[in-house]
Amino acid sequence: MSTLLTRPVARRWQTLFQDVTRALVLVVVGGLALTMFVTGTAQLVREATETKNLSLEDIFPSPRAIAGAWQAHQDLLLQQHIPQTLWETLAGLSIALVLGLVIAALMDFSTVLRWILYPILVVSQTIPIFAIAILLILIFGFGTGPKIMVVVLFCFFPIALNTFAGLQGADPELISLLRAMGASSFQTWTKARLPAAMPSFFSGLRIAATYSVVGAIFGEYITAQYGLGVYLKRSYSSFRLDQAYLAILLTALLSMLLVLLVNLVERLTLRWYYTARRASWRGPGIY
Amino acid sequence: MSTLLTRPVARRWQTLFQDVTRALVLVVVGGLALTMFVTGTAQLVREATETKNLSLEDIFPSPRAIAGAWQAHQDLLLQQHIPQTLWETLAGLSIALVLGLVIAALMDFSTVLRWILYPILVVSQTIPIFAIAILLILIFGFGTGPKIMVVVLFCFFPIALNTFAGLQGADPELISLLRAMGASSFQTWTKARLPAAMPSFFSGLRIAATYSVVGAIFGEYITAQYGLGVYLKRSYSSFRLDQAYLAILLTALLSMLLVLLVNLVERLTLRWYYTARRASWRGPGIY
Amino acid sequence: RAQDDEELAQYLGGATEFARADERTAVTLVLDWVPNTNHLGFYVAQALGYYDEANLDVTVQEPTDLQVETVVVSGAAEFGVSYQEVATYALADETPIISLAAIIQHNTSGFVTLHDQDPIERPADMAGLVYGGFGQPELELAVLDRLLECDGAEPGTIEYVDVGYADAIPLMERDRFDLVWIYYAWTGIEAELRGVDLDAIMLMDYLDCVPDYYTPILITSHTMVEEHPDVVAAFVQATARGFAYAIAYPNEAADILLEAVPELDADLVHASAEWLAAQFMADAPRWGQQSVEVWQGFSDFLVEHGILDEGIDAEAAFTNEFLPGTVDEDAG
Amino acid sequence: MSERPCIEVRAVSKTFRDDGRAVQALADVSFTARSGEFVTIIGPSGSGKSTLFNLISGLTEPDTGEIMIDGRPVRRDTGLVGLMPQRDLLLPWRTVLNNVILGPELDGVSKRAARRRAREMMPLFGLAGFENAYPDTLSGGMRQRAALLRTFLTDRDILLLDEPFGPLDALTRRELQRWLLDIWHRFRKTILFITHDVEEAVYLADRVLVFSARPGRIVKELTVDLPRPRSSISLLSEDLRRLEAELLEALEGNGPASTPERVESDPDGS
Amino acid sequence: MSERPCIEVRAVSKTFRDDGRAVQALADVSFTARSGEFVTIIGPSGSGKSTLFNLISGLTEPDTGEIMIDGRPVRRDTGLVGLMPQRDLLLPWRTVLNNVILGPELDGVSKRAARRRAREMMPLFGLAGFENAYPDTLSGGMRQRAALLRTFLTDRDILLLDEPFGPLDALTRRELQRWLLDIWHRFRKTILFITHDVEEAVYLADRVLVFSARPGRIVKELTVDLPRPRSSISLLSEDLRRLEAELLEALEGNGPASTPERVESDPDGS
Ligand SMILES: Nc1ncnc2c1ncn2[C@@H]1O[C@H](COP(=O)(O)OP(=O)(O)OP(=O)(O)O)[C@@H](O)[C@H]1O
Ligand SMILES: Nc1ncnc2c1ncn2[C@@H]1O[C@H](COP(=O)(O)OP(=O)(O)OP(=O)(O)O)[C@@H](O)[C@H]1O
Ligand SMILES: [Mg+2]
Ligand SMILES: [Mg+2]
Repeated sequence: MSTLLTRPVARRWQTLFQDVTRALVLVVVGGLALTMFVTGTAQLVREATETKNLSLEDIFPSPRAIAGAWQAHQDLLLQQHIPQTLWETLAGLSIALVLGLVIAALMDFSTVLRWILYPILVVSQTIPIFAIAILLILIFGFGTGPKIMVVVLFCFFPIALNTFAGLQGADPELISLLRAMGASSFQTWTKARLPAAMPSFFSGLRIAATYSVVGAIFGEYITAQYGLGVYLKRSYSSFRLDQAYLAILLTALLSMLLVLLVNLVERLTLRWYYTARRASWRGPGIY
Repeated sequence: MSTLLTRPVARRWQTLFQDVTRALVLVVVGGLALTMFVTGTAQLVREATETKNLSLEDIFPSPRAIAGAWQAHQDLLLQQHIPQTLWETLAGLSIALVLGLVIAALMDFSTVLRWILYPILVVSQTIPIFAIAILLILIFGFGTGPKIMVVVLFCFFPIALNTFAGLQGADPELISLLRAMGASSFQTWTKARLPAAMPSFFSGLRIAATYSVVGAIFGEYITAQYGLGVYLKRSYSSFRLDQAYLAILLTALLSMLLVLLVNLVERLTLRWYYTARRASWRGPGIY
Repeated sequence: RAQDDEELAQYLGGATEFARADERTAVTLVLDWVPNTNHLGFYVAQALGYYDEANLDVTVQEPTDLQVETVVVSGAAEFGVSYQEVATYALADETPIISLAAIIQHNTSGFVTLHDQDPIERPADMAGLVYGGFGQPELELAVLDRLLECDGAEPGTIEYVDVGYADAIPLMERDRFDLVWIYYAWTGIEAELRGVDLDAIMLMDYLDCVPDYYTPILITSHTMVEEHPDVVAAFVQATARGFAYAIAYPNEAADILLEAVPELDADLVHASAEWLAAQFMADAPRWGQQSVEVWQGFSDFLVEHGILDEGIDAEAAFTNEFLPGTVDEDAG
Repeated sequence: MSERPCIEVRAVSKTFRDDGRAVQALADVSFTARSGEFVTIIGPSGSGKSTLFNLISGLTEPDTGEIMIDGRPVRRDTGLVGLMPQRDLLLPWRTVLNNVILGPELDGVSKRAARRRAREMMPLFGLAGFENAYPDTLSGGMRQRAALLRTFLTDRDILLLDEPFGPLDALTRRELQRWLLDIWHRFRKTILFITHDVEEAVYLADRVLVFSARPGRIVKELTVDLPRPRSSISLLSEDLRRLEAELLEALEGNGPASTPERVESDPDGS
Repeated sequence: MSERPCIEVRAVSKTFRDDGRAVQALADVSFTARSGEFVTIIGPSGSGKSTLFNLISGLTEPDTGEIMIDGRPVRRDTGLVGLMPQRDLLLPWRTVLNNVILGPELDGVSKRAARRRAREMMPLFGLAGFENAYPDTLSGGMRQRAALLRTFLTDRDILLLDEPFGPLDALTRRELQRWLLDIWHRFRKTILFITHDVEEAVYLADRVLVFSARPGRIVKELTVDLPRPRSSISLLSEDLRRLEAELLEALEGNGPASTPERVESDPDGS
């Protein structure tokens, strides 16, 4: 009899305890974030207002100088550097796309794999390039390999995490229905989870596309003979700011084009998504 | 009469044309991605198999050496470097969180703003640090400012993009209902769009949390007296590889902790989300 | 060409015959930084076929994000360009590398200020200034303090700020700091070309105070020296010929570099090549000559300032064995 | 019941276009609902009934025609009516209690007061004890009842109810019908009510509008002259049966729904 | 109709637990459906009918009791039955045509053949012309019909239909009821059918199970001994009315649904 009386009470206490803990954690974390936001902003404002003479001329080259640099090195850039960087970018992004999807699938597939992969993913994003540069060089030599790998490293992470979140976010009732219809795990995955994850996947791909060109530039910092990164580094080191900013401009341009391409493909692939949202969808294009 | 006859025909052609264009674009882009994936992988494999003698000893420090470095510098790290990096990280991440939400809201709010903000966002992610290092120093001096700014720069982007995607993905029928109930734009936003965007927001926050510590380390490369980045840079440039790898290890650890914190907060905040998914949710914890 | 050989021999210990590798060998050289005038000899040797004559196929590899020592030891590259200070750290860490040649005979770096803002004439004038460092405060402050001390000023009176990636001179012009340590041949010449009036304390001029050290140097791994001495000799000697040419014909050497790396600023390369021509060999008996005193002196200096726990074996740190020609070792 | 027209729908047409397919949902629909009138709408599935509600609540604009509420034209002007949509559309991140107080909350009523009122209504809607449950853990009928409660708490004079009692058992249904009639009577609301249940249509209404198959047209207006209150009317009353039969006939006389046009027809008939 | 038991539900109970709230959905439910039998289930909203379907289709496991299909216990063993859920659950990223062929597709049937069959059925379900429409552009009833078509194309011997005709107008409903009876009869399917419509329950069934309010128990089993085919039975037939009245009475005799327990009761009664 005593169990009959005590159990519910224990349960009630447990619930209360959970609620309190929950509230506590959220308040503490929220408070911390708020404090950090306020003090951080205050710090920025304080330091910025302390600045005396902020004269920016001759830190940035004039647009004319940049245009001049373009004219001077047009051939070099169009024939050597840009194609090289573009090839590294696209190869890396494509590999990252596949890798990201595979990792997301694995993490979605098994809890054990998730426990193993999660730390690896996080670590892969926190290791500075130089720490693995030697490995890349040892494995791939001084060819395109290291650069492609850096692009992959930059890009697979947002794809993997976002796709994983998307897979996990699939409507559980839909999944149940498919299971009731006798779908195998694999079928549930391809027919329900994956399509449901697509909007989230594209959001990750968009982030990845933004990073991809930068990744290639970064990879070229490890070692390269050609590419926008090489051009940038050489120019900056010999104080040719006009050329350096030209390189940055071209990088941004390429990134922008890639992002627009992703948006276009998204629009065309997720027709159902945009059809449903058409009424509330403001503005045309692939933006 | 002629309009009556020609219009539908024109329309049918238009539809056909659209479909063909759509298929064409997808095939071309898909083909390109596939080609890039294949040739990229082939390149990696080719370069990797060409590798000669892989000798890794002498290059990576032994775990014992790293443990030794920890023992030697424990106090220094715990009292100076780690707190410094942590403060920059948290301040930057908090600011990035607010900034990311605001940007997402603005982009969601107006098409014009979206057209303006999108390129700025992309460019902000493609500019190399050195190009803005001088600017940051000019604005903030040698204090914590530049580092916080770098963290913000690293982190706001995935938050903004993911939250924006989440806001856009809110169930249009729900939005319609709220509008029918007389909700103002702002109310629709706070009561439907924002909650609907939360899972996507957290996915972005998780990516940002992963980047945040790296951002601080990077920021410390610009200028700093304390912090893990300083420790890393100094160790590395004076060839203390054991210390350098200790710094990397600590970076990864801090990142991992931050990601777990985000997961915890997500679990506690999105109770409805995890309640609904509980049945299919495999494995406990905040992972 | 014969006349050239005659003229160049004076920089090469009188040699006109040079070592060749036993068989055609492909080797990689990693640079320490973006190609610049410190690397003139390599590009010349490549362009004029000296490497080819030495039976070598040389790839000049642009810098990596890595310490050159690591790359060389890993075997990914056979040769590398480094600095004596980093090589010393690496040796103290028992990294199996060895220095083959001093690319520039003396330390051509120096501390500079903007003449208009903080005129300095002697080390003591630096006291009280704000120094913008590159992130190795122990070494940097040790050198600065020593300079102050030698000149009778109070050490520890220079404030250190880390400038990291940022370009120093524009920051000095905006008064963010006063003093910076530069390679005169590159940053100093560039400032001159821009008409910025710099005051410089060159370390060359205070060798009795802060010991001299080689910067940059050519290094390889122990493995190479032990297993392929013919390749090492062939490479070092062909490189020496390249630098000899750069000493004799700085203008032509500059053009060769610019041909290979068109992104560089032509005026800067020419002016810098001109300036360096006198510095590559300076007062040494031949290009590349190193002495045990320099290696020992600098190691001692680091130990004295607590930067290193233990000194290195200076004898084992370098070798002159592979340089071309012969010289009276005591003359160095 | 006043004679003042409260909702006026004038010659409204609506066509949905979707890459090359055009679906005409409503064709020239006109009717008037007087203030305080209870009008039920019945018609084949897909005949544009829900579309009509979207038009009246200002969510969509008609292609042609005009809609007036209280004499003012509706032009994407929302919040004038209380709409209960066909799909319950509960907010998944809110508990039942917080879902049903959405209306007052949007109107700026204090949450506390709104919650108190809502709590009182819970038992009537069979939701007592589920105040803190998330919608995902409710049964289909319970979700529907929550959505209904939300609409009532929104407190508008005009209510548009799209099959509110669809997935409810006969008992709960009857109870809520009675309650609805009571509310309507006491607070003089104007109610448009879509249903597929002929008996329900007759039982509740002052007037029944019968829609044709797509494109929706009003093919019959049936005035229900049964006495009120009707709770006392026997379920098998003769009058009721007669009206039901009449309705069924009107419904049956209207053939199958048209398929959508493959190509667009000229909308302005030129 | 054979006498072989096809679905056996034995003393099944199910309680949902949710931070400190325990909702008992089913309490000791037992029944048997013979192969080829048409059983309708009727009961108050929230009485665990949908939960029962989830148990039979293997999506959830009962707390106590056992469920056997064709003599084999169901233990998270899915795909044995064709389930039509209460919410239509169409895949939003598929057109109607691709949605309805989901079943055959999962079974490995060629898509082409499946599409051909599906196209033939479209007109009957009033979906002709909407093959390439996305679910979001359908009306409520059309979605429901698409979900129903999907279930039939899944081609199982046992069908569990959860209020399939809820949001359908009388006409379409009658047509689909007739069609369902025809299918059932021709292909000897076993059908469990949840409905709130008393008339429908009687009209279709061999047997009607009446559920009590939560926690769901079977309070009445009514065998419908009307002759088949029933399409000819007048809508006002005496027998039908009598059975309906009997059902209504059984339903009414069962008080309001219990509220969930605030604290957990001991499930194993110790
Ligand atoms: N947003 C939309 N886009 C395209 N077509 C639509 C849209 N909304 C409705 N339709 C079409 O308009 C027609 C009428 O739909 P509506 O929802 O008004 O029907 P209904 O009378 O409410 O039917 P039901 O009784 O089945 O709910 C349907 O054929 C539907 O396909
Ligand atoms: N996943 C779940 N978590 C918690 N409670 C649940 C869950 N599913 C159902 N319930 C509860 O179980 C009870 C029975 O639900 P069920 O859906 O079976 O009812 P039903 O008989 O189908 O009702 P309706 O006729 O309204 O569809 C309800 O009170 C519901 O709140
Ligand atoms: Mg409808
Ligand atoms: Mg149900």
